[in-house]
Amino acid sequence: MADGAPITLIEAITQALAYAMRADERVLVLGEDVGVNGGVFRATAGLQQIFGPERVLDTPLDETTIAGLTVGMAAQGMRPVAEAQFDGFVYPMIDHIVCHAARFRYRTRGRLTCPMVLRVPWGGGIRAPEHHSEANEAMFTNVPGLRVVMPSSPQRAYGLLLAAIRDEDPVIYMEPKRIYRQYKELVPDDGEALPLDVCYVLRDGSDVTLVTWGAQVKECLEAADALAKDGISAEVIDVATLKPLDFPTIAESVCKTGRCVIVHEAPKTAGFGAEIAARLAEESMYDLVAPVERVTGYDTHIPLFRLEMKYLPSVEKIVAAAKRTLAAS
Amino acid sequence: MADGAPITLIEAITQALAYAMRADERVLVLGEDVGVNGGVFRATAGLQQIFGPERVLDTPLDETTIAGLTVGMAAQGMRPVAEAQFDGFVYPMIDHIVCHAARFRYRTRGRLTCPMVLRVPWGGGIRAPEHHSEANEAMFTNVPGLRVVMPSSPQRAYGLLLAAIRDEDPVIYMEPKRIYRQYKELVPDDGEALPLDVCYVLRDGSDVTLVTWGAQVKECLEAADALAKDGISAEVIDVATLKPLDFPTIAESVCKTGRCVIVHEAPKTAGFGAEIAARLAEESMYDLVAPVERVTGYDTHIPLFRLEMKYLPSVEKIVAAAKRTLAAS
Amino acid sequence: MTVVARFEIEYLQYLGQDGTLIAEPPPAFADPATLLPLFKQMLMVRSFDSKAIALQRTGKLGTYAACLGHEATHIGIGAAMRPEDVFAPSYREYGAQFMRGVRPREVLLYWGGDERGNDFAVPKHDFSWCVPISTQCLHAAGAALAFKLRKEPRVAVATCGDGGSSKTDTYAAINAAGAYALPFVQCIINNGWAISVPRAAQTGAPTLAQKGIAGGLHCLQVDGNDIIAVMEGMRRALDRARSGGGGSVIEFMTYRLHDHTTADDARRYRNEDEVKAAWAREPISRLRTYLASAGLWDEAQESAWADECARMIDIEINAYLEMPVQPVSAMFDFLYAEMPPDLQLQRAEAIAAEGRKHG
Amino acid sequence: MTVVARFEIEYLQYLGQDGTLIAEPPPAFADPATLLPLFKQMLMVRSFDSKAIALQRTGKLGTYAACLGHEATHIGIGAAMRPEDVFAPSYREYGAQFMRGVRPREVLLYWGGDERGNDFAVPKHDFSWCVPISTQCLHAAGAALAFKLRKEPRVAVATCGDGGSSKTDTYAAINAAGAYALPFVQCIINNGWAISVPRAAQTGAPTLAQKGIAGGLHCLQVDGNDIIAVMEGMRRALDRARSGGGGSVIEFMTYRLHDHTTADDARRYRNEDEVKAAWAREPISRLRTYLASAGLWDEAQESAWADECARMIDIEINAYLEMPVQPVSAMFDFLYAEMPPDLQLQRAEAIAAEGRKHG
Ligand SMILES: Cc1ncc(C[n+]2csc(CCOP(=O)(O)OP(=O)(O)O)c2C)c(N)n1
Ligand SMILES: Cc1ncc(C[n+]2csc(CCOP(=O)(O)OP(=O)(O)O)c2C)c(N)n1
Ligand SMILES: [Mg+2]
Ligand SMILES: [Mg+2]
Repeated sequence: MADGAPITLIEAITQALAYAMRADERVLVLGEDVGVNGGVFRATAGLQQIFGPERVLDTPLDETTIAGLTVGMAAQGMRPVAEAQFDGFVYPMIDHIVCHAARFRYRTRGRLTCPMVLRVPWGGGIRAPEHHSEANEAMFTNVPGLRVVMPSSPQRAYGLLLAAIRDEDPVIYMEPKRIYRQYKELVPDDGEALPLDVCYVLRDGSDVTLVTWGAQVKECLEAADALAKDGISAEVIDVATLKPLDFPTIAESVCKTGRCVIVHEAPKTAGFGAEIAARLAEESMYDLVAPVERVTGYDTHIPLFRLEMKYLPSVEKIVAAAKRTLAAS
Repeated sequence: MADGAPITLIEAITQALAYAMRADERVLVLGEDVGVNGGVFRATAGLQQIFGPERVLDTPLDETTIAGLTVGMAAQGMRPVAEAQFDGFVYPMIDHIVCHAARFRYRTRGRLTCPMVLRVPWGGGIRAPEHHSEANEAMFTNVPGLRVVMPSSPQRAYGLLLAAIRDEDPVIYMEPKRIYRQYKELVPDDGEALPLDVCYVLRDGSDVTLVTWGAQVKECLEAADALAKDGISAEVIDVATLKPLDFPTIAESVCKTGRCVIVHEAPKTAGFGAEIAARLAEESMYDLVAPVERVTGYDTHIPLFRLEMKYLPSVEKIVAAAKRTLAAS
Repeated sequence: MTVVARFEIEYLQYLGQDGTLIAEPPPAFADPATLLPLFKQMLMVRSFDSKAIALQRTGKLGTYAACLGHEATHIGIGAAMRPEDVFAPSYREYGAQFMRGVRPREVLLYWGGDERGNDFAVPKHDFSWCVPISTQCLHAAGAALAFKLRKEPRVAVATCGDGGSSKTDTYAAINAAGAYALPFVQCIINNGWAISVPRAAQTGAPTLAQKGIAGGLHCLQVDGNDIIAVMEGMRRALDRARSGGGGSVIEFMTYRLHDHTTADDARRYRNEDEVKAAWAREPISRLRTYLASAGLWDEAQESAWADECARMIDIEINAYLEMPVQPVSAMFDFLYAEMPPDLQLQRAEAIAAEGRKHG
Repeated sequence: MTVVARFEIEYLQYLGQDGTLIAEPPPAFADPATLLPLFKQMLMVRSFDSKAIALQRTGKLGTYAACLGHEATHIGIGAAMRPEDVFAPSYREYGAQFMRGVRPREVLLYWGGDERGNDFAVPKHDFSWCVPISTQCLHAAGAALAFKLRKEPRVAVATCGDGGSSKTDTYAAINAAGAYALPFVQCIINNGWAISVPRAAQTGAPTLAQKGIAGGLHCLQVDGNDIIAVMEGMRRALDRARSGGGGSVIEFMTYRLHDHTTADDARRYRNEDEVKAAWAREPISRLRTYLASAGLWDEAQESAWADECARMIDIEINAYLEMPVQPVSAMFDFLYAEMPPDLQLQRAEAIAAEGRKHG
């Protein structure tokens, strides 16, 4: 990608990886098919050619292996960026993430640490086979010691990934694959990281706050457009970093609008949206003029692709929920 | 245990297992040390002697193996009850639970099913080594297709375990080990199961609702006693089945009291308490006269045992939170 | 030097690349005519495979994993098993599944994004396709454990790839099969590649069959492009398992002649020469030569059978294409035996949302 | 019959149960005096072990995993390694850790319920105790991969038990070590039991060493109660690894003479006769006999050294007992390099709650 030309979200990821690898020789990339193949989504395309097979490692086909090696390398001075090929294959990594990555610093009082990034192509909507479409961020958000990040634009993908790689602690970096190539944006390759604990207000509004992350940012922005046509002013917040949560930004918005619709594609029950609603129930109750609404995946598995779009939150569902909050008050 | 004598929670579990194995030859027990040793907590004590090594199987030391064999057996007509030796060792099982146990029925449109129970000794407060004290129920509550159950008394342990074993779908049955032997109760060995989708109101009250599950039921009841001394009437609800959640029982209580304190020992952020608070924010907002409060473990790992009691919710913290809800309105 | 244990890995091959015998076949296959039905099924599955790829290329199927080049291994595995045995496949062993009764329309439905593809009419008890690599191996071991506990003379057979042989679940299944002496056969289908990762990068072990040694299982490597070797290897392992002799690992040496799936482009990582060389070893032409030289097959038969295959597959494709999409309620109806109240509400909501959209 | 691979498992033993040589020792140990420092450390760790159990029995320590009977294996592993190597222990290999610089007070702190036990002053880079069985093996493999990529002549050594050898992580570590030809040594300490589960129930494999075959590693079985065999086995594996020759699996045959931990009661599941028989093979007395017959050890030395051990261990115990409990803030301070704002609030809350309680 020629510097200066707009790039997609996935290209921004590649650009961030390349920047980080140039800047810090401890950074390396590992995963299944990340080498000569450049990853099944091409996130690591070209990296092995530039940095060689000792910086871009294909692994044996085992996620436990990837997670365990990554933890071990991170504790011994490397800065590994591991890839889970798809969201649905992250489960065998959880043991090493929860029991070790998230705990090395705590367990050893800072003697050993685990500065690693786990990249997880995330979510549905790409007509992929089974297990390739899961929104499982809630597996990580209750786990102390982790950071959980999800970009929703090429610029944020670049800045947040650099921040994740530089962070001294483990970061789960989930990539909304549905918008990997949705649009292009100018992303200067300047090595500027973005903060890892900030929500982004993408659109100002005064009547209702739409809170979301990942691929649903697009639907929320479209819903805000649709609502505007009906004279309803919606503020749109991209959570971006789920853990630790920048609740003050959300609270401030809800203080202004009095209404909140939380949108995510994971199943509703005990999805991360619950945490945001809970914080509102604890800290913003007097600001709310209408019940909180959640527009989410249903409490069932995302279906195979013939039905998957009926499972996911849609602009219509978001608009309807926003209107309910208006009607309620 | 002679019939008619009061028994502890762990004895009630043994009694339920024995009942289920007598009643249905497809039921079998498997796990590490569950055989001649009777389990490290003695949950399966005596069962191998009664039912033989073909119904009570020691497994090789691998949780992936236990989970995968259990899924395979369940799909082929058995009713396996697997034991994870401790909460901290359940993570390697998650892949098979999430990708298969929770999905066989869905994936095959009912052709294959997975009627299995995973017993997980759960939670802190027993001065155990690292990884033996974790409250990780939130790992399961966002997963469609599962039921997540946690008894808090010998009677409920018995009835809920029987229900879990008879259920046609996978059930995660978490056992609050801190109260395994806390007190005894009469538990008739009559094979009566309890419903798997009901919350229990353990104490009626009118000023504030304390919602909890597992070992914290005791602290909540004590807090209710303490509050009563100050003239505050607290209702105490044992959630018992987290998934699917019987929210109507909670909503009804909060409709009456207007105040809710949710108590759990897992870390606060994205713990299952968030879901209950979220439901309140969605469906009970007009009933709430004070912000919802959560009294939980901190957003850090439960410390090794010298500090663990300072991590866990305590009667004082619950009382203070309840009083805050009173002060707020 | 004291030696406490010794092992060796045997290799089976009967039919040479040129279609002549290089060793005397086992008695069951002394008469080449016994191979004819297997050969016809190999042709059938190859024909199905190319039609499925065409469907994908024309937008009528989702991502599809081809089985080109694996026909002898797949058909042999399926043919050697008994109906009451249990098969736990990964995702491309259609040939084995067809031999057990799965219909092409079901394969198409599954890759067409419809769960009903997994609802085989026959064999009701087989495991479904398994995308999380090698997890099916432990399910098969669990099935084998159930058979053993119930004293049923049945065997559970799992397949995984060379890549899948690195997966911890495969090791776990082998370990469990050894620990419980289970009626279990682990088929490792070594087709040289796991997407872009070559076999050599998966492990330092010279054979994949030897993974069985770790669990004390019987180990065997066979030419997976030689239907006789496949059948004989399976027969030994199945007989042993059925008679209480415990589990086996068989490595089938074959080659993935197609891209990994239709979403893959193997030219990015794989040398064309290697593929060309592999075509010389592929399973169908050598068997055709062998049968032809035994006077059992000729061009007329070939073209008649090709027509028959095309006819049968077209029926299946049409059945697939005519299958209406499931109603939105289907995503709720098969989750639990008893639907929880909240899910009933969500179901009603989803149905209402559909109604609004179309109404 | 065509055989494509052959393997054998060698067994090493030099010192017989009766304290006489049954084979000529390797040159490094031709002089028995070379064993004296190791012997003294074996006595030291046994002394520590019994004191730790006593502390637990009197309520001054939490659950403790004893190492009685493992002294030769543990001391040998630690002694054979270099300081710059990395050790990834499970939970009872104190002897190996002491040889590398970990202090008894740290062991006690850890089992005393205090995270500071894991903050070894030396060796700063070793992994901490690892309770989730065998996960440390993959961390060691990761460390070995880091060494290899950085071209450092260092070796990563992991230990696990016979039970742990069934864990998928052990298989994964072996597989990775073979795939990347890592400077890695997997020590399987076969003490006969995994809590109540006997070795035979873990796997159908006749040796645990042969698990290495699955990954193409070098395999060796040694008498883990013979310090010479332990040292020689480790030397071979370490030399090989350090010089780029790849990884090894060594099975150390020893026996767990104590309960699994102080929370366990082995009489529930283990035959006393077996334990009695195992005492005849234990590692210290045979070495004592050997050194005594070489004129290198006598009762006076034994009792002087016992006093010295007691003195040193008492210092450590006192240091442990005098260690004040961490402040409540400690549960927040070591979670992240930079504490998130919400956690800062929770920390302040927790400190305030403490204040109220004590104020
Ligand atoms: C747990 C898991 N990780 C990753 C993948 C993605 N994936 C699908 S197929 C494949 C390669 C499989 O190779 P192999 O086992 O050799 O089987 P083959 O495709 O060659 O038949 C990978 C990495 C997956 N399906 N499951
Ligand atoms: C993943 C996991 N599962 C279960 C346990 C509980 N557990 C602790 S030690 C042990 C047995 C270990 O046996 P072995 O590997 O032979 O080591 P040994 O204790 O004999 O040294 C078990 C099951 C654990 N610590 N981690
Ligand atoms: Mg392959
Ligand atoms: Mg052991």
